[in-house]
Amino acid sequence: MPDTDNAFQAALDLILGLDPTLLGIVALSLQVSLGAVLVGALIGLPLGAALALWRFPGRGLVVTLLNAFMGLPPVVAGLLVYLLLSRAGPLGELGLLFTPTAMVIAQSLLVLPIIAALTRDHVRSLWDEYREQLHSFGVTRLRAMPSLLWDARFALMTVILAGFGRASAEVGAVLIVGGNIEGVTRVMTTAIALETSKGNLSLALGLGLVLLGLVALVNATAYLVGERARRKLG
Amino acid sequence: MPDTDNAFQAALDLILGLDPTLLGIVALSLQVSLGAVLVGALIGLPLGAALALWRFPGRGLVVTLLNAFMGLPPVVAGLLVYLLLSRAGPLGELGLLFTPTAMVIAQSLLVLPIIAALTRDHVRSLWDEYREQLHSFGVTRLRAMPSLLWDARFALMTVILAGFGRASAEVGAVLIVGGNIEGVTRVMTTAIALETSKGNLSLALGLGLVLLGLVALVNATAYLVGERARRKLG
Amino acid sequence: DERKEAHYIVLASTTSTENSGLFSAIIPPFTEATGISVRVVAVGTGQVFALSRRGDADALLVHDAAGEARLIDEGYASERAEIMYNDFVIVGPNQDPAGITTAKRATGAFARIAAAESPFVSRGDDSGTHRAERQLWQATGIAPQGEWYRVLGSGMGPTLNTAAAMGAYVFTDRATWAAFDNRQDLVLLFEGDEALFNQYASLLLLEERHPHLKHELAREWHRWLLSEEGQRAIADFEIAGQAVFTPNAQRGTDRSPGNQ
Amino acid sequence: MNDFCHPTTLLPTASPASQPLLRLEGLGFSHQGQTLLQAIDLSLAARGRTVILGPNGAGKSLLMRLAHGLLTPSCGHVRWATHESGRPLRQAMVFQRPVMLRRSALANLTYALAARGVPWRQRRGLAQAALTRFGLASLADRPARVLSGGEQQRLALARAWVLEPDVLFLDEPTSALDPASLRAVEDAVHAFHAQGSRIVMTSHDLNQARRLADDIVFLYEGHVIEHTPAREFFHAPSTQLARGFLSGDLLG
Amino acid sequence: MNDFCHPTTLLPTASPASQPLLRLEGLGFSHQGQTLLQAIDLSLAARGRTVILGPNGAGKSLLMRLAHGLLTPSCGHVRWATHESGRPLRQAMVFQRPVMLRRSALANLTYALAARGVPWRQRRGLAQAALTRFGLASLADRPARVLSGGEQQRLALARAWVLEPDVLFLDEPTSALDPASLRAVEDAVHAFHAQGSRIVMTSHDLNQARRLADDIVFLYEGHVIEHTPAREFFHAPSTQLARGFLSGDLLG
Ligand SMILES: Nc1ncnc2c1ncn2[C@@H]1O[C@H](COP(=O)(O)OP(=O)(O)OP(=O)(O)O)[C@@H](O)[C@H]1O
Ligand SMILES: Nc1ncnc2c1ncn2[C@@H]1O[C@H](COP(=O)(O)OP(=O)(O)OP(=O)(O)O)[C@@H](O)[C@H]1O
Ligand SMILES: [Mg+2]
Ligand SMILES: [Mg+2]
Repeated sequence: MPDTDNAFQAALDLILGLDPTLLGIVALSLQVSLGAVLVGALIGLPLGAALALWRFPGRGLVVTLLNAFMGLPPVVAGLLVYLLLSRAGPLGELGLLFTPTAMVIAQSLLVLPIIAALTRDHVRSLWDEYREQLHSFGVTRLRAMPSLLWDARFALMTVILAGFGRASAEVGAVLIVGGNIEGVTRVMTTAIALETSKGNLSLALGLGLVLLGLVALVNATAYLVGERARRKLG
Repeated sequence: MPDTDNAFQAALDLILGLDPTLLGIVALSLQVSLGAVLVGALIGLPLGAALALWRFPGRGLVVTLLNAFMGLPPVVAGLLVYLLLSRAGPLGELGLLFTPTAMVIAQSLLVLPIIAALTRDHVRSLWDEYREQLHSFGVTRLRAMPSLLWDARFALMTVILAGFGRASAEVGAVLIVGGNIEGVTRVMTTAIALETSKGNLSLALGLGLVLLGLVALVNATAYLVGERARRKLG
Repeated sequence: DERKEAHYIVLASTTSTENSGLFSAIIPPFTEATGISVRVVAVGTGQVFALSRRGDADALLVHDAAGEARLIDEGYASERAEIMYNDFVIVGPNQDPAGITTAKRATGAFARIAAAESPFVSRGDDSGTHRAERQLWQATGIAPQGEWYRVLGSGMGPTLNTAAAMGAYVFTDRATWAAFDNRQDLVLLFEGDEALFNQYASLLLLEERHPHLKHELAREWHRWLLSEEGQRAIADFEIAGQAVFTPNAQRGTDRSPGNQ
Repeated sequence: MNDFCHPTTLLPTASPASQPLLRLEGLGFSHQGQTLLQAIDLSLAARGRTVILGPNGAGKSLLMRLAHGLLTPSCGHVRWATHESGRPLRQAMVFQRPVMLRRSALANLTYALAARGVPWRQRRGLAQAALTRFGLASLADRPARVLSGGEQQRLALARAWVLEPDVLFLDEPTSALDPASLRAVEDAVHAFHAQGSRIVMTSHDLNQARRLADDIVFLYEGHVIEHTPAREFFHAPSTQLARGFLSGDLLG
Repeated sequence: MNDFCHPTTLLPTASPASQPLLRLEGLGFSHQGQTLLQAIDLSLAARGRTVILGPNGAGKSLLMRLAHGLLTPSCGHVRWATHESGRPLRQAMVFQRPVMLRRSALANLTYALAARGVPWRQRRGLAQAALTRFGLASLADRPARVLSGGEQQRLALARAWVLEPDVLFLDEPTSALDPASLRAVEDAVHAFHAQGSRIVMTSHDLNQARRLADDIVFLYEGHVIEHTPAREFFHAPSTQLARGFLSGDLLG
C-alpha cells in the first residue's frame, strides 16, 4: 500500500511544515469537539446518574431511547440542527448556521446520549454498593448524585473520552451545519473528506494520522492525570 | 420546522409503504452493523478484559492508543480498508471491495476500540473486587477472563450497544468501502446522505427516523432480555 | 479587520466546482477588489437549491439548467447569468475494453459500453452531472441496467474513487477529473462532443423572499463574475497547465451600471 | 400465610414521653415470593438498649434495615415517635458490613457530617475527635477501603458517633474487633446510652448481649419468638427455641 | 529501618516430613512508603493449627495474604514445602470479608470446583454436600450476594471445605456466626485437622483460640512478637505486650 507509506510522509510534512492553515483547522477541531464534550458531559453525567438513581414509570423506555440515540447518525443530527438554525427555522434569527457554535450544538447531540448511557451503568453499580449507607446518612438521591459521579470519576473519564472520540471523528454533522467553509468552519474531518473526494488519498490519510495523534494527545493527558489521582487513592 | 413534520410523514409513509427497496436497505444495514458489532465484541471484549487484568510495560501506552482510537474518523477507517482491499492493494485479490463484507471489516475497526476501552473499566472494577478470591481458587488470569466478562454482562450490554450505535450511525466508512451501490451496498446512512445531497431533506430525516426506530428496537430487545436476567439474580 | 469580518457572503455551490480548486483561484482577486470575502459551502446540487430556498445562502453557482429554471419559476431567484462552461468527459480503464476511444460521438461511446456490458459507474445522486449523464443515455436510446451498470449515490470525488477501484467507466467533468489524484488505472478516453457541454450559471436571489440576505454584496459578486476581471480570473485558472473552465458571460445581459 | 398484608407508609406519631419510641405493626417483608420476615409486632420503649438475637439468617439485619427506613416493608407499618417539636428523630446505623466510600478515613467522616448539615468549619475538628476516640487518629489520611477489617468497623462506629444520633442501630458492631477495641466500643455504647441515645443492636456474642442489653428480641426464621427483659431471657427463656439458641444447639 | 530488604520469589523446597511446611524469611511488606509488615521470620511445622493473634491493624490479614501468595512481599521470602512428588500444596483461604461471585450459592461452589479441575459431573454433588454440611442446603439457588452476613461466611467456609486443601487459611472465620454455627465450624476445623489439613487462622475470640490453637503467633504493629505453643502463650506470655493483649488493655 504505497498510499499508506505516503500518508506517513504526508503526516510528517504536515506536522513539520507547521502550516498556519493546518494549525487553524486543528485548533478549530479541538475547540469544537471539546466544546461539544463539555456540553455533553455537563448534561449527560447528571442525566445518566439520574437514570441510575430514580425509578419511575417509563424509565425503561427512557433508557432504551437513550441507548438508541447512541446510534443517532451524525447526518441526521446535522439535519435536525440545520433545520433549527436555518433562516427558515425557528432559531434562524440567531444567524448561527455555518458557525462553529452550530457545530458544537450538533456534536453535543451526538455526544450526550453516549455519555449519559454509559454513565448510567457506572453510577448504577456504585449506587448498588452505596445506597443503604447514603440513605442512612440522610443523603437524598439528588445530593448523592455528585458524590457518586465523583467516586466513579476514573471510569467516567473513559466515558467522556468515548464522547470526545465520537465528536472528533464525526464528519456528517459538522459538514451540514458548518458547511466546511475554508478558514471559518473547516475542521480536520471535513478537510479529510474533502481531500478524499479530490482523490488525494495520502493527504487525507496524513490528515487522519494528525487528527488521531491529536486525539491521542488528549487521551494521554487524561490517562496520566487519572493514573496519578488513582495512585494517590491506594 | 415544516420539514420535520414532513419528516414524520415521510417516515410513516416509508414504513407503511413497505417498499421492497427500503426493506432491502434496512436488512443490509442491520446485517452490516450487527456483523461489525459481532466481530468487534469477539475481539474487543477479551482485549479490554486483558488490558484490565495484565500489567506489562507499555500498558499505559496501549490503553491510551485504544482510547484514542475511539476517535478514529470513519473516513480514515474507510480509507485504510479501501487501500487494503483495492485491486492495487495487498488484499486486492480477494475482490472484497464494494461488498458488504468490506463494510463489516471497516466498521469493525470503528467498533473494536469502543468496546475494548469501555470493557476495560468494567472488568477492572470487578477484578479489583474478585482478584484475591480468584487467585486463591487458583484461577489464572486467562481463565478469570470469561468469568469476569460473564459477571459484568449487564454493564457490558450497554458497551456493546454503544458499539452498535457507532456502527449503525456512521456513513464515512461504508461510503468509501461500499460505494453506496444501489441494491448492493446501499445502507440506511448512505441513503440518508444521498437524499440530503439531493436536497430531499424531509425524506432524509424520515429515513433517519426509520433508522433510529430500528436501532431502538434492537436496544429495546437487549434491555428487556437484560432486565429479565438481572431480576432473576435478585 | 472588523469591517472585513462582517463583509462576507455565503456562496452555495456544487462539490465538483469546489473540488477543482476554482474558488481558491478566483475568490482572492475578488476579495482584493471589493473587500468582500466569500464563504463557499460546497454540497450536492439538490442541497444547493434547498439552501437557497430556505434563505441560508446569499448567492449560488450551479450547473443544472432545469433546476435553475425551477428556482426562478418558483420565485426564489431573480436573475440568472451564464458565467462559464467546461465539458464532461468519459473516463475509463486504460485497456478500454469497450473501445470507446474510436467512437465519433458521445452517444456512440455510451452504446459501445452498453453493448460490451463493461462496468460503468453512475453517480446516481441527481446532481447536475448525473442529470447530464441520464440525458445522454436517453439520447443513446438505451435504458442502462444490469450488473455492469452500477448506480452509486455519491459525489463526484467518491464516485471517481469507486470507479478507480473497480476499473469502471465513469462520466465526469473535466475540472474534477483534472484535479483528481487517485486515478489508478483510469485514463481520459472520450472528450470533445458538443453534447458534453457543461454550462455554469450564477443566480441572484429574490430580495422580497429573503430580505435578511446580503443582496447588495451578492450582487457585487455576481457582477464581478461577469466582469472582464472575473472572466479573466476564470480563464487564467489552470490545473497542471491546462485551462479547465471557459468563461462565456454574455456581456449583453450584464446590465450592471457603474461596475467599471 | 401471607393472607392479610398491606403495604405500608412511615407514619410519625406525636409522642408523649411514655409512648413507645418505635412501633412495628404486622410488619412483613418478602422478596421474590420468599417471605423473609412475617407478622412482626414490636414496641420499643423510649429509652434503653435492645439487643436482637437469633441464628444466622433469622432476619435481624433485615428487621433493622426496615426499622431504619432503608427497605420498604411488604406489609405492616413502621411507626416512629418524633421529638416534641415534631422533628423526626435522628438515626444512624452501623452496618454489618460497613460501606467505605472511596475516600480517606477522615473524608468518610466529614462526608457524613456534611450530609447531616454540619457547617463546613466544624467538620474537620469533629471528625478528628471521633477518629481519636476510636483509635484511628494515625490513619486519618489512609484511603478507607484499604483499612483492616477491624479498622473499618471502628471507622463505621466513629461515623455513627460523630452524628450524635437519637437512635443508633448497631449490626454486630464488634464482630471484627480485638479485645481492647471491643471493650472500648462497649464503653462507647454505654456513653451513647448515657447521653440518651436509643440503642438497637444485634450480636452473636451472648456475653456481650448479657453485658449490654436491657431487653432482648429473639428472632427465628423471620418471626419474633420472644421480647423480654434481658435478665429474664438469659435466666429463664420462655420458649424451647430460645433455650436451644442459648445452649448453642439451635441451627439457623 | 528498611535498610536491608530484597524483593522475593516464591521458591518451593523439597521437604522431608520433618522440615517446616512454611518458612517466612525476613518478610516485609510496605505500601506507598508505609511499612506494614517488617522482618517477619517464622516457621510453621508440617502439622497443627496455628492461630495468629494481634490487635486490629497488626497485619494478620496481610501476613496470611502474603503466605497464601496473594501479595508480593517487598522483601524477604515465602518458602513452601511441596508434596513428595514435587507437586505444590493445595491451599484455600476464607477471607475476612468473603467475596461472593455474582452467582447463586451453589454456583459459587461449583465455580471453585471447576477452578480446581474437578470434572463437571462430580461438581454438583460435591457442592450440594458441602452446602448441607454448613447448613445452607435450602439456600442453594439464592444469589450469594443477598445472603445474610453469617450465611455468606458459612458459604465461604463451604467453598474452602469442598476444595479439600492441604493448607487452609481462615481469617476470622466465625466472626459473623451464631453460637450453633460457631460450634459447627469449630467442629469442621477439627475435622479438617484430623484429615491432615494444615490450619492457619486468625481470631479475635480468645476462647476460640484457646480451644483450637496448637501454637500462637502474636503480631503487633507489623512485627512477630511471640511464636509459642498455645498453652504457654495463654498461661505465661513472655512479653508485656502479649499480657496486655490477653487482658484486653492493649489498644491496636
Ligand atoms: N434481597 C434479598 N433477596 C433474597 N433473600 C434475602 C435478601 N436479603 C436477605 N435475604 C435473606 O433473608 C434472610 C435474613 O437475612 P438477614 O441478613 O436479616 O439475616 P440476619 O439475621 O442478619 O443473619 P446474620 O446473623 O447472618 O447476619 C437470609 O436468609 C437472607 O438470605
Ligand atoms: N493496600 C494498603 N494500603 C495501605 N495500607 C494498607 C493496605 N492494606 C493494608 N493496610 C494497612 O495495613 C495494616 C494491617 O492490615 P491487616 O488487614 O493485615 O490488619 P489485621 O491485623 O488483619 O487487622 P484486623 O484484625 O482489623 O483484621 C492496617 O493498618 C491497614 O490499614
Ligand atoms: Mg445480619
Ligand atoms: Mg484482618
